[in-house]
Amino acid sequence: TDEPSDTAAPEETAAAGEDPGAEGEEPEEETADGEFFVRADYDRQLAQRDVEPEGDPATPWLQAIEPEYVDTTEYAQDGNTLCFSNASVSNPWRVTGWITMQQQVEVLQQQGLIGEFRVSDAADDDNKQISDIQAFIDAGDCNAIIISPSTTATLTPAVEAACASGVPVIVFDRGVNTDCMVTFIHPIGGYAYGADGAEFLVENLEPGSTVLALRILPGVDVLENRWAAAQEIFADSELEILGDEFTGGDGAEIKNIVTQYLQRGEVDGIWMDAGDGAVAAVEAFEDTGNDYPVMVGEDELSFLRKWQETGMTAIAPVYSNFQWRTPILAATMIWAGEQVPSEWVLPQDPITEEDRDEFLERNADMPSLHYAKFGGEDLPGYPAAWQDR
Amino acid sequence: MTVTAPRPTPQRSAGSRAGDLLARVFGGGSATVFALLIVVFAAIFIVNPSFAEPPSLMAFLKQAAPLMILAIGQYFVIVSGEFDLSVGSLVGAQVVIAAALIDGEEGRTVPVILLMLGFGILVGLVNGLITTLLKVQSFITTLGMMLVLYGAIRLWTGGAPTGALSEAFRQPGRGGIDMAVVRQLPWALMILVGIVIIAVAVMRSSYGRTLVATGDNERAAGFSGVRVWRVRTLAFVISSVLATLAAILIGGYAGVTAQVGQGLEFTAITAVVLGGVVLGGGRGSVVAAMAGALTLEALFVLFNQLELPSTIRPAVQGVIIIAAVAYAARERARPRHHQEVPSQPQPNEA
Amino acid sequence: MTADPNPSGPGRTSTATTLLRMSGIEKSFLGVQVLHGVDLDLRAGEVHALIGENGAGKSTLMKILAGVYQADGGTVELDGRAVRFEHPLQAQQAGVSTVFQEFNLLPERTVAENVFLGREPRRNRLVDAGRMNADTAALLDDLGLTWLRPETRVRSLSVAGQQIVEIVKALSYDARIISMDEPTAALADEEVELLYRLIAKLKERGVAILYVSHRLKEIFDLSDRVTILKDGALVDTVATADITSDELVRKMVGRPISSFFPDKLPGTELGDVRLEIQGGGNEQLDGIDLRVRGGEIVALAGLQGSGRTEIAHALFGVDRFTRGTVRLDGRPLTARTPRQAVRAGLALVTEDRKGEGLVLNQSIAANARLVLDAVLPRRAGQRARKIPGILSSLELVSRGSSQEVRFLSGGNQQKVVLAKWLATEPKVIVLDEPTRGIDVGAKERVYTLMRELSAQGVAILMISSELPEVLGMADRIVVLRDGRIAGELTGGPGAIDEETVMALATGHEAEGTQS
Amino acid sequence: MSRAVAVAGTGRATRRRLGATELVWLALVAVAVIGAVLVAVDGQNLFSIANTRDMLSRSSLLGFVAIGQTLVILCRSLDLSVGYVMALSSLIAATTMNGDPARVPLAIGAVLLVAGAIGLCNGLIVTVLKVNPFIATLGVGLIIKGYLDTEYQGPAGDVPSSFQQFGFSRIGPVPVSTLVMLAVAVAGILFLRKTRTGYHMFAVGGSEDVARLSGVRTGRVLVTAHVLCSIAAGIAGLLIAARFGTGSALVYNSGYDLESIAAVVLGGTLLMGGRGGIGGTIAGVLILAVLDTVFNILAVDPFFKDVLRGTIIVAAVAIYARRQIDRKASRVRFGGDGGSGGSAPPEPRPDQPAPELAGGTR
Ligand SMILES: Nc1ncnc2c1ncn2[C@@H]1O[C@H](COP(=O)(O)OP(=O)(O)OP(=O)(O)O)[C@@H](O)[C@H]1O
Ligand SMILES: Nc1ncnc2c1ncn2[C@@H]1O[C@H](COP(=O)(O)OP(=O)(O)OP(=O)(O)O)[C@@H](O)[C@H]1O
Ligand SMILES: [Mg+2]
Ligand SMILES: [Mg+2]
Repeated sequence: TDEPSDTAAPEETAAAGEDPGAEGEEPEEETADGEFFVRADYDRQLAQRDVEPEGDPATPWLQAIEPEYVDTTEYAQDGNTLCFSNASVSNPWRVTGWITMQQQVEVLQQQGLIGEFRVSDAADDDNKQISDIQAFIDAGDCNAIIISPSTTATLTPAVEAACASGVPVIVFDRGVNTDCMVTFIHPIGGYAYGADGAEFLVENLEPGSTVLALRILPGVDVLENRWAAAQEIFADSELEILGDEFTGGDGAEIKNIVTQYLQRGEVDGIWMDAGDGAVAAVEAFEDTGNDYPVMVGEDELSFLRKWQETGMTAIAPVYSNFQWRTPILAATMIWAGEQVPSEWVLPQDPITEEDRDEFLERNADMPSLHYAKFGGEDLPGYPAAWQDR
Repeated sequence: MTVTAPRPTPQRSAGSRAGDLLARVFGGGSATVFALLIVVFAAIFIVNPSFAEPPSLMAFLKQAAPLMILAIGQYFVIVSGEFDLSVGSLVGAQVVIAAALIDGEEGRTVPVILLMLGFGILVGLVNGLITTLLKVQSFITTLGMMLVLYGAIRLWTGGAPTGALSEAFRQPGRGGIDMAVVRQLPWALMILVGIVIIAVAVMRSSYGRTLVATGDNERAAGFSGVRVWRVRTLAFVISSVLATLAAILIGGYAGVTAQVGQGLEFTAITAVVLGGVVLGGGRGSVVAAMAGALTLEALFVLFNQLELPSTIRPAVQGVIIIAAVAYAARERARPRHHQEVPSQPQPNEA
Repeated sequence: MTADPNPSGPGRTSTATTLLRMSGIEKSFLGVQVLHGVDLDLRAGEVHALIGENGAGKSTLMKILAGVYQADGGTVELDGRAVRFEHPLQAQQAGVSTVFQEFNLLPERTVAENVFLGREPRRNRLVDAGRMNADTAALLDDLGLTWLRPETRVRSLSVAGQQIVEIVKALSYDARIISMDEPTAALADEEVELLYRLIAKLKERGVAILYVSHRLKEIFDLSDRVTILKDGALVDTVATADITSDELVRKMVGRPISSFFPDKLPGTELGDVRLEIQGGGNEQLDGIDLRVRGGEIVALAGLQGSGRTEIAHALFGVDRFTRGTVRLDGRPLTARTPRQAVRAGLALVTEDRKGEGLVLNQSIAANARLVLDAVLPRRAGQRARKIPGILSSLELVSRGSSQEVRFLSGGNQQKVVLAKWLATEPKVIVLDEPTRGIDVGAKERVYTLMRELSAQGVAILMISSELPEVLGMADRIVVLRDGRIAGELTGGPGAIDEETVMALATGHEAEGTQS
Repeated sequence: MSRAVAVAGTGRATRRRLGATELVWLALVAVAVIGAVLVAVDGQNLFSIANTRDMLSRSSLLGFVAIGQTLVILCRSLDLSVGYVMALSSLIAATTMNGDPARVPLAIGAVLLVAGAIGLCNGLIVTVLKVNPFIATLGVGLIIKGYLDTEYQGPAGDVPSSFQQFGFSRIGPVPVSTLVMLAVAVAGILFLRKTRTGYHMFAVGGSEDVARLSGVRTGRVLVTAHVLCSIAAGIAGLLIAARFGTGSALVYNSGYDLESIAAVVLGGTLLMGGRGGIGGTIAGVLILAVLDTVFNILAVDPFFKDVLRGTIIVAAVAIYARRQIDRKASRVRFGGDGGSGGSAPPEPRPDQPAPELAGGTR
């Protein structure tokens, strides 16, 4: 049952045009712009930012942008064992989401909609996640499998094997190169995220200003897409990109690098592919006695607080953390035979100076490594579950 | 070398002592690191003369201090013939502990720092006692400790750090005394200097001598009355305590992030070896180990100044480390250093 | 008990073919020249002794022959053809095999695996373990070593057993030249005899043997010619029959050694009992009763493995007595670590200098003050001031106290060990094989030191496998056998003969106890 | 003759010795039994076909790496570059195949060649340049990392389904990859027990000087071990490509370097070299796999797993060390060697060309 098939043939995905395109698309679709830049996806994501999502804005995790609903009656069933293969909980964003997900599960368990919730965590090891998924398939008693893949391309065969087992499969966050799953849930995506920050820098900096790009790791598709989009936008601007540096997301490393750049010359803006350690970057300016840069952070509270405190010019792009609730809800919908979007694109709005204070106020009691748009305020565990992790 | 006519061993003059010290610091495999350090600094100054300005140097030393402190701690363990792979995890754990327990409240700073020191001592004791009493190779002991700390801390905090550091906690790593010329004399630098002085003094004390002897030949040391288990365990405790101090500086310098400390153990060991300290114990000086750390940090700065693409930096770093260690190994095998020692009486006069 | 009469017989064939000729060999280490143009030739069927003080360069010369080191100058000719061995393998292939001074066995491997290391027999390109064991067994049987089994792990053998494996290994090469660097250093007389027999057999086969030993008796027993080295230079090569032992020593040391064992110093008195063991015992020892007075030298004699070192270790807290009591100056002593023993006033010069005595990569100074640093850290600095004096009184030859001890010769290394213990001003000093592998000059210095110490009232317990030394130095000899005291011989130097001691040690004759 | 007995030794040490390898397999059985009981309490069966498969397939990847690592550790070296070699190999395999089944042999050849070349570099740096293996392989790993980061911005290449079979198909409950791993293990065991080079690896690890003085070309042996180790890591890379369907640079973050060393040591091979073997390593790998599966079934928190793993590895090695303490090291000959256990893997060569010094010190 677990025979691998060749990864989705290029024609299929390419022909499907706008819908199955996820971040980290087939290499065949690659353009001259680089391995991680697919213009069609880029254009689509940028456009999706302006599309009004369907659904109630009060529950953004149930909203969908341009959904194409698929029929799920074939999966309707009474069984309610939910299996979740998690890539890891190795960073604060994932931890926040994971708590939200558990809270959501608890609610549904109390309602009797979900029975057992079985989780395996691959600790960022692709091979382990493949084994984990395999173990779910082999166990044979999962009524749905949720997968948060650790890497797009590498998990594809395993996801295909899961689909082939006949169980409804839900993929969220990072994608895979197949559309065999019932639904693929994700916020608009990396291009949009990267573009939000880059456009902000272009708008707020004088032509000729200098920008330093700080990145976490090379080779992670979600992150590479963000950078690809930023590069695309910077290329059309008159900003000077001083360099792009890998920091491992380590605050000390970030501060070292920024300090060294400041020591070499002026830095007017900072673009980051993820907000981890954004505060450390800002502090480097403070400690060396430089003016604050125009800053691209993330909706992590430490950054929002620093931003408010210093009053610098900044934006916090958001990679919607509330997406961790959606797959759970999707599973119950599928079991009930309700329609779900085949590609469930969730809204993803950056936090700007206007709504920053509102988010800060709402999350005033939350720890600093919490994400403002975590979307779990209505869950019964709020706020304690997120506060004392 | 051997002569039959008796000749007394000469008394050591003060000058010969100084000579000995110089020889010990710069001799053997350690010369390489000082040469490399000078070359790297020269290169940085050429690429970017403004780096030589005092404020820049101070900023550099501030960021280099934690690794240098870690290297000093690692030196104690390595020279005694062991490894400490747990320091990276320990640094991470300590920062997370600090953030979680202080939780932004200034008043808790000092008690929490004391608690962290206690925790550091405990970790060192466990490492040391498992290695010496249970006879588990330290590579494995500290590898286990690395896993345990990594897991336990995340288990405790649910995966990502929680809480926040206080301003006071951040001072040692971030702040300093504002003054002319250097702009700011970092606390980190002063702490570093203090630690170096203490470390040099310790290495010259009876404890330091027995430590090196233990690393050189554990059996002979034991037969000479050295309590090998105690000496080694203390080395692990020193390493853990210094890792704790490094954690205080790193946490102070950059705040909490989930990744803090990751991979520092390898960097620290590399630094120590780069300093000409021999893995397996018994050879090398603490000053050279520290110089190894400084060189490594300077190398990172140089890469940045040269605008080397960041992806290629590990490769260059790898080449330089291998080359430097290979060169030092050759140097050690060469006669020069054993004869250059000043004030050595010439052999064979009869 | 003496060994067989000279196995080579009187008629020495000086006309035999010259197998090997080394001429003008030069070698430097770290800029220090240790061989100055040494010449040496070996003839088929001869035993050629090589003697010289510690550090004279004997082992170095041998290692050049074995391909371990490469000469800086000079030539080596084998069968008239110039050869240059870059790797021990090449020497072996050319028919040169070597018993090295240092032990060369793998403890975790079996006897057979050690003997055939590097040339394991193969069938179909795979190692044939069965044949390897069979061949080893055949070899052992052939040599009359039936008690040694090929499958035994070397680690479980006694020291003497290991040394024998090493010799067997060298013999197994079917070599034309076998060089042996102090093969008897760890052997007792009985095994030495075995070696004599083996050497006789080899001679018959026309094998040339290069033999290094510090035991003059062996030189005269075995060798046909003897080459003397001094300070890395050739002094002379003579037929052994044409030289007396006094002459030999003079050539070796450069000065006559009048009386090898110094007399007691005037004023040496027997004091109170300083060390007393009553009924001491543990896994390897039983019923050990021993008393050493201040100013007295008591020797522990016995065969290899008879438990002498074990007594020293048990006293010193390396091992333990599980039964019995130990008193030092009347106070009970239960040392569970060397540190406690040192604190009580005990010192132990171990038999394994490099493994247990010295930290080789450290300086002379660091080694000499190691015990002070370890045991008396507070007073270490003050006490260490005496060390240079002690070192110079021991006539240490070095290039300054910052020299690393690994660059010293054996004798000088031993002096550093002695200095380290003297610095603690011990009440009782245990000397385990204090002259093992050191040259006559250094030996004499050690003997003198022992006399000086006893004149100061120090109690000395000496362990030695060299009977002449035991007889020459001890006031009393306690003979051990299988971990028990076999007898005690009193009478002081000159009053006891070797036969009595050996009889007790081997248990072959009636009891000769005189205590 | 009583004398002979004395010379032959007391025989104390030869009594009641259970081989290290047997002990590890016993430990495996114990872990499996305890695991099965815990799982049974949870109402499941650890040895169900699905779970057995899971355990076996989890073991194969680490198995390859650990087999290679065993060889270098036996030689008293170690290899910290295996993770990078795996990543590079997976990329070379996937990009060379590029979806074309016909290119599979070419890709396998390319991987083995490149991996072997890296091993050669490791070996030569250690033997010729006399760089401590810890630093040498760490450095080579960094160099490969630099290349990977620069050259590949993410997964690349495409593995045809025929080759993906290597990662996914099974014969009965046993995954093919596990069978291949076991075959490699058997080959490795035969190599160590039946070839001269294998014998010499124990000798080099036991004492390089002894080996050299006995006529062993120690450099070649060590280089061979490194080459074989890298090739084993290369095979692991192939398996990754088969399982991922593509090559992935990020594999180097998964910690296979330290984990493989842990597995080898857990398998009873002495970190100081000279004793141990692949049989034990396989048991070590299986122990880790059983633990993993049990933890998974019992849904143990992933971080708690780390804590348990760390504890178990240290505890196991402490138990092995216990067994060695009472076997006192031969006093004279082997000085501080072996049984003392406490010291770290020393650099395999003294810096001085002074073999005589090494006799008793380590
Ligand atoms: N590898 C080495 N490095 C440096 N010096 C060495 C080395 N090997 C030997 N020496 C020195 O060379 C000299 C000759 O040593 P060698 O071992 O040949 O003497 P020996 O005659 O065998 O002495 P012994 O009787 O003590 O065995 C000594 O001074 C020794 O310290
Ligand atoms: N490493 C060892 N392992 C096992 N048994 C040993 C070991 N060393 C010594 N023994 C045994 O302990 C007993 C006492 O040995 P010990 O070494 O004390 O004798 P010794 O008379 O001092 O001989 P040596 O001349 O070798 O010092 C002997 O039976 C010996 O075989
Ligand atoms: Mg010698
Ligand atoms: Mg003895």
